[in-house]
Amino acid sequence: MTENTQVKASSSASLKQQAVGFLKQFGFLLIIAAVFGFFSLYATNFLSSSNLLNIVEGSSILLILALGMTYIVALGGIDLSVGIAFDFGAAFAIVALKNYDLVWYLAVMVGVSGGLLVGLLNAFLVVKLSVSPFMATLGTFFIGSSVQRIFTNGGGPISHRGAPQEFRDLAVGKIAGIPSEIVIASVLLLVYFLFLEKSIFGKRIHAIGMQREAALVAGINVNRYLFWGFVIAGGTCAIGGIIGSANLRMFSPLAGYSYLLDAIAAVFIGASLSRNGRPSVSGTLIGVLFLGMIANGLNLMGLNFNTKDALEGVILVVVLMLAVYQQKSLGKS
Amino acid sequence: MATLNANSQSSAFNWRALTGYLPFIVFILMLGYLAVSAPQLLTTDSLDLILRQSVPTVVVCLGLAVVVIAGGDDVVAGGIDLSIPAAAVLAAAIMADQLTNHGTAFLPALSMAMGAAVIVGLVNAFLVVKVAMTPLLATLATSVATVGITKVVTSSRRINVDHPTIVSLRDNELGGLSVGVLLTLLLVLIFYFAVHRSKWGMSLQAVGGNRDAAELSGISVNRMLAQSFILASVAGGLASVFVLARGSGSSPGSEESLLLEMILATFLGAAFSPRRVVTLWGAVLGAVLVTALSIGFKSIGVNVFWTGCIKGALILLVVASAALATSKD
Amino acid sequence: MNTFFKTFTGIVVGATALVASVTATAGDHLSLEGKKVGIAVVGTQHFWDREAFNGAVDTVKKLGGEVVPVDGGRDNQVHADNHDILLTNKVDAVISILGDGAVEPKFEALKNAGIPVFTVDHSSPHAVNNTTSDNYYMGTTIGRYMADSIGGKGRVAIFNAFEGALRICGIRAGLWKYVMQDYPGIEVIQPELAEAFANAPEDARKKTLDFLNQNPKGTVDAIHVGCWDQPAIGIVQALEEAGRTEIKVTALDGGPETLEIMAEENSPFVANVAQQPNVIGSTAAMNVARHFHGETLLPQTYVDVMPVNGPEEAKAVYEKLGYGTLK
Amino acid sequence: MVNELNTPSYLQMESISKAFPGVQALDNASLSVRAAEIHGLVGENGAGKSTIIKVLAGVYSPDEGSIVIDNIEQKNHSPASVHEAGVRFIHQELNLVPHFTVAESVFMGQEISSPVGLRKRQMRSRAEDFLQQSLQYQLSGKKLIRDLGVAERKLVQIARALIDNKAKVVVFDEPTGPLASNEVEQLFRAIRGLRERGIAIVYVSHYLGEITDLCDRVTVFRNGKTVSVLAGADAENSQTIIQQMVGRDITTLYPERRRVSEKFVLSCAGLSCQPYFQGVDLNVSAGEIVGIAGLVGSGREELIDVLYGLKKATAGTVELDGQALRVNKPHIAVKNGIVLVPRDRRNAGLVLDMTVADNINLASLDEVSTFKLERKGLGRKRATALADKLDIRPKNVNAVVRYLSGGNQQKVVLAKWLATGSRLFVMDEPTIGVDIGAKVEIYQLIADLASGSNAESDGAGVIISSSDPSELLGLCDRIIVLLRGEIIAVKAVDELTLDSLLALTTGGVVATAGALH
Repeated sequence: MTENTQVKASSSASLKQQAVGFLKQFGFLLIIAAVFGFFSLYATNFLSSSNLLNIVEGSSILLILALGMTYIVALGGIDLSVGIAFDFGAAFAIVALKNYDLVWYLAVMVGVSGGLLVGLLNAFLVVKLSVSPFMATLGTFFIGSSVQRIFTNGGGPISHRGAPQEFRDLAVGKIAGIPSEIVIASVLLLVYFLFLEKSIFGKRIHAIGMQREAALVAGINVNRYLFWGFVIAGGTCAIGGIIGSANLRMFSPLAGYSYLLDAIAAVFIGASLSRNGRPSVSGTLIGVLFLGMIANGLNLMGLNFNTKDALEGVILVVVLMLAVYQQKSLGKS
Repeated sequence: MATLNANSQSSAFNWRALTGYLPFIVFILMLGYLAVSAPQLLTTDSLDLILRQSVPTVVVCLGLAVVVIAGGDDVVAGGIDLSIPAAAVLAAAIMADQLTNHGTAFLPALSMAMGAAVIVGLVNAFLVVKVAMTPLLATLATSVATVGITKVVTSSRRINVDHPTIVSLRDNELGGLSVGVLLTLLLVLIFYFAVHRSKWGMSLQAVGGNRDAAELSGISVNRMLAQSFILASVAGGLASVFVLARGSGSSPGSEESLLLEMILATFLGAAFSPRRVVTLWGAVLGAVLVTALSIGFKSIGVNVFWTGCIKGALILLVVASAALATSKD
Repeated sequence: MNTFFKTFTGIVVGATALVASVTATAGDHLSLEGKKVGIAVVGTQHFWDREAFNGAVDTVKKLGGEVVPVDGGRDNQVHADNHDILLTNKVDAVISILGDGAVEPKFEALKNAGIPVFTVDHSSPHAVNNTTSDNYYMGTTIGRYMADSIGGKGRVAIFNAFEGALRICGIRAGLWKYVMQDYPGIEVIQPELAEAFANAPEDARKKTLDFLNQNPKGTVDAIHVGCWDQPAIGIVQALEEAGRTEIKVTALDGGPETLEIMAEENSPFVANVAQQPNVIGSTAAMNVARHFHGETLLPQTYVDVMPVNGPEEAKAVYEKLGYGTLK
Repeated sequence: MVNELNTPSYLQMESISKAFPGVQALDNASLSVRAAEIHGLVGENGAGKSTIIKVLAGVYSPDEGSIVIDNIEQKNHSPASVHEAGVRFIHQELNLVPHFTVAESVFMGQEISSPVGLRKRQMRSRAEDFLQQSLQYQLSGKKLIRDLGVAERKLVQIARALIDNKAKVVVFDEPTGPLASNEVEQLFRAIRGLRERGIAIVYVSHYLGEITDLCDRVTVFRNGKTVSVLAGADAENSQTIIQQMVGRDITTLYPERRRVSEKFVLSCAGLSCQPYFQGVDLNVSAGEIVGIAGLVGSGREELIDVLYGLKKATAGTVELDGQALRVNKPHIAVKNGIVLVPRDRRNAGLVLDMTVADNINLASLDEVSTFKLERKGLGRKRATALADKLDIRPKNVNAVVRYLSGGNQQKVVLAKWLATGSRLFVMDEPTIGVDIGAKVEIYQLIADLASGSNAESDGAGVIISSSDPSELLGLCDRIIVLLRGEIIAVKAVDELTLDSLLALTTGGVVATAGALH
């Protein structure tokens, strides 16, 4: 459709069509608003500032993992091993502290390198062996889970109550009065925002994800971007794992798995919010907060936990459906 | 670039063909090793055990194979259905609940269970065909929702089932083979007939093989895709009977291991097919062999923590060798 | 052994010494020489399962037996199926640790094949004997300790996702509630909370934070975990984060991580009942040997539990159970 | 085979007109084909051949005109009714499922089945028989498509179209593109066999040699009109056909010639990429525009891919500005100043869902950034400047490229590379799908590139690969002709005429073979 016909069409559109257009464009935001309104009315205490802060703080780790996932989805792939990178980050950091008595910041670095290791394996499989990201990261997931169980002799947690205060503060401390979890997640959010949305690397990454062949012909070193994408995403998820371990002062094997579906959902909800259906850092943030809001709201409503799980699942299907539908119909017009 | 994948006659071709057989060779070697180190594996008891334990996986694999055959085997862009195990477990929960807690007769209970499973399939078909969601995302979401609904049905409790039909499926034998295995064999034959021996099946394969070509041959691609998801959910529903028989009841959470086994077996099966594509036989064989491996490793006392490693490495071996065998340069 | 006897052996240390001495002397005349013993465990993620499994494996080996171990990876179905492997492997006896109803037909098949089954924490009509902790005692003791810790009155919350799913949890949580009936001043907050199995500490932490939010300072006096203690790690964390450490925490099992938390100064985690999973596994193994030795076994063997009240007892039990020393 | 001149037409398309926004694709065109006739359809790119084929197929409905098949006027013309009427299409693309067997492919969508399932054996023997008897080719029905050669796949395609014995008209759209010469012969035997069976055949091809060899009559299209229907000796004379095809003044379309420097920008020796082409020597001087002519399958496309690092060379050397260079990835090419305007613009040339500005800046992002952060304003300004210079419409660099016309899309591709100031521009079909107005602008841009008014003072080298001979003649200084993987001629443009170039690229008919020296 050319510009001209579009202009004509919209100028002659009836009020009803305009309403439909409005719904298509902002439908999802309306849903968020409606859900928010619903919880404000029916979930006790939902609107209290401490609860809202709770939602934000409780979403920090998921946000960090979802950022890594955003990166990979922006590149046109998917990462089923974010949870493994999370676990490795936690395990490496806790073991470095407990068994090797490392200073906390070195332990953090060791933890991050655990995630980088997971990312490296993915990168190798995807770039060198041309395995599809889904299959590669599924394989990494199997192997990573197994390694954790071997290492912990079956999956026992590694607890380190004596972790240094600085390390604990990564999760429970405050920086300038703000919970450090939120600060770290915000810093990463900002870095990712600048990197994926504002930098020339981000532009190239999106170009690869949209049309790999065109990116290749435009002289972008696609393989290098894929490689570093997986590595950096692995490192990012490990930061999530480190915070998680600092929170509880322990490493619980396979804990990262529980973030996988939420991370995928958050990224795709976010992607459906953008005009062209692309994953974006801001969209992911909205997706994460939306999921956090639903989990928290349903918790506060005091529903039976089985009902709650079912509702969360059904809401996920409906929301994804509406989001994808909205994005597809926007794309068509 | 967009050049035809012309038949390359170079010497590298044979090597690549060999790469394609690598997973198969590794598999045979592993099984051979197991047979030598645990001779009891070759007894009829063990073989019967392998068949009986692989039954639920085999049935869900039938469903996944249909979806992959119709959608193409690119996991992200092509066909995949992650919700089959969840549908199977939901159906099993409904049937267990009806049989044990409400005293419903077998057939009505089965139809309720099947109905629930097919609804999952319909939702998938709607999301993929009408909303144009990628199958991966759509079925991931329905799978999460289905698991949640299962929890409501069962209140996260195990429900024991001692209904005679289910018990006989588990315990009775006919001509030396368990009734469950025989029924599964029948099911495999029906699916085989539908997918590989009928016009409908050829259309299904054509859609997965080359969507444009199928459309040009007058096949309605969307209808075939929708039908594949519905058929997959039927397989899921049927699998519930075997899930119940195997577990003597329904347990919450059993979908997870079923899911991983299903994906592993189905895509592993592609490595066994002479055409290197996902087929019903391949998926069934894959399911049986994966079970055989699991049992074999346990029998020789390999630490169970290693099984994930072995499975992961197997998946990667299969897909990497397939990717290398088909890569152009 | 019976529950009454158990309740009388209130002195923890004494009980442990007793069991320990039984273990030592029993080993002298018992033997599993030339016997192949299959040991099926539902999973080994949880320390309890792992310890019980290790206890059984070590003891069978010590008694000269050969072990065929199978692990269900925390999947009850796989766990049940694993018994088939033991059957085809023609083991001489099976020790089955935990599991749900799916194992019953497998036990029956084993019994029919002449293979005796010894269970751990799972009563079955097809088993020769079940070795277990005294779950009745655990449920009532922790109820009393919790009530005492808040002076017999107040509002308490319970994490209780598995009461209906697992028999042992039904006993523990049910008896806790039974004890609560005698404290009219205690109100159990409804709805009950539900913990997740996977990533339990982190999950419990989030849920506790949400819960605290809804129940402001002064309205909650204690939080109890109905059947185990992994979630308590997250609960304590949440209380510390929210500055609500006046709320008392109680739980069951006495894993090393939770004992460590209890031993800390001013810990809100005040009471626990520790099991001896290793001794349980070991006892099950010895029961197998006793069976082959021709002894008659009672259907249930109860292994002592150790109530833990306060930091000092936590340190003592930690050491007693062989987890090391806490400062 | 005797062809009565007054045999009634079996397929009759009369006064067909079809307009697309801005283009009159067909203007009162007609095509009539008799039974038992091989009827050639020729014309330059954009003459309307493919449009009329699509009208016949029912894909496009004509604005005006009538279609009569076997004396029945086609009223509700649709793909299904066309199929029902017995018209079959052998598409240029091999629309087959790689992992299907020959028998399965032949019977795809029309399987023979009984209550007990597919009659696989019957289908196999019928497919084998059909290939044997009607197409004179022996092929096992059990073989997989992906193990077949291109010619064999073509035969399978034909068999699929004809197996139901209801075909009355068969349309071949460029069937020999990827075939080797012996394979072409094989295909011709099959097509002549169809004629024996009384089927009307429409044969569309760029290879004039084939047209004169094979066809009984030839319809020539030009600018959407039917200009002539040749028969007898005329249909066997490629000179006559070429005369009819051209016939428009092309000189004013093209820019002035430029000064060509002595310095080689690019110099290749013995460049090979088996099995597509071998032993290619190619020099391009600064300021020079070198054309590469050759039909589909001549190795032209693959040569471009190798120059740009999309395919790996199997032998030979490449020097850029006198420096040896191994280009095995596109980013290496771009880094060294070699850029590509790809033939597949929509897949490889542009990121369709990005804006004009983003596409223009994509290859030179470093220049619109500070500390690697994109400066949107600067990027827009830079893109706007280029867009203005190239007159890209709409005049809004925030427009999404997907919705631009072909010509404007191509200008965006050019603008992207202009922004990099590169040394060697490789252009593959630079004006494909571009209307005549934009064509002229693009030609001027290419000339500017070479003369250096846009790039370095020295001027860049340009390589143009094109299937449009008049474009090559109008634009280039020198033309290299590829035929089936080898250079058969390197000529200055003054030494060539449209006729001789056509003759060279099409493999020459006897009459023009003399031009080959």
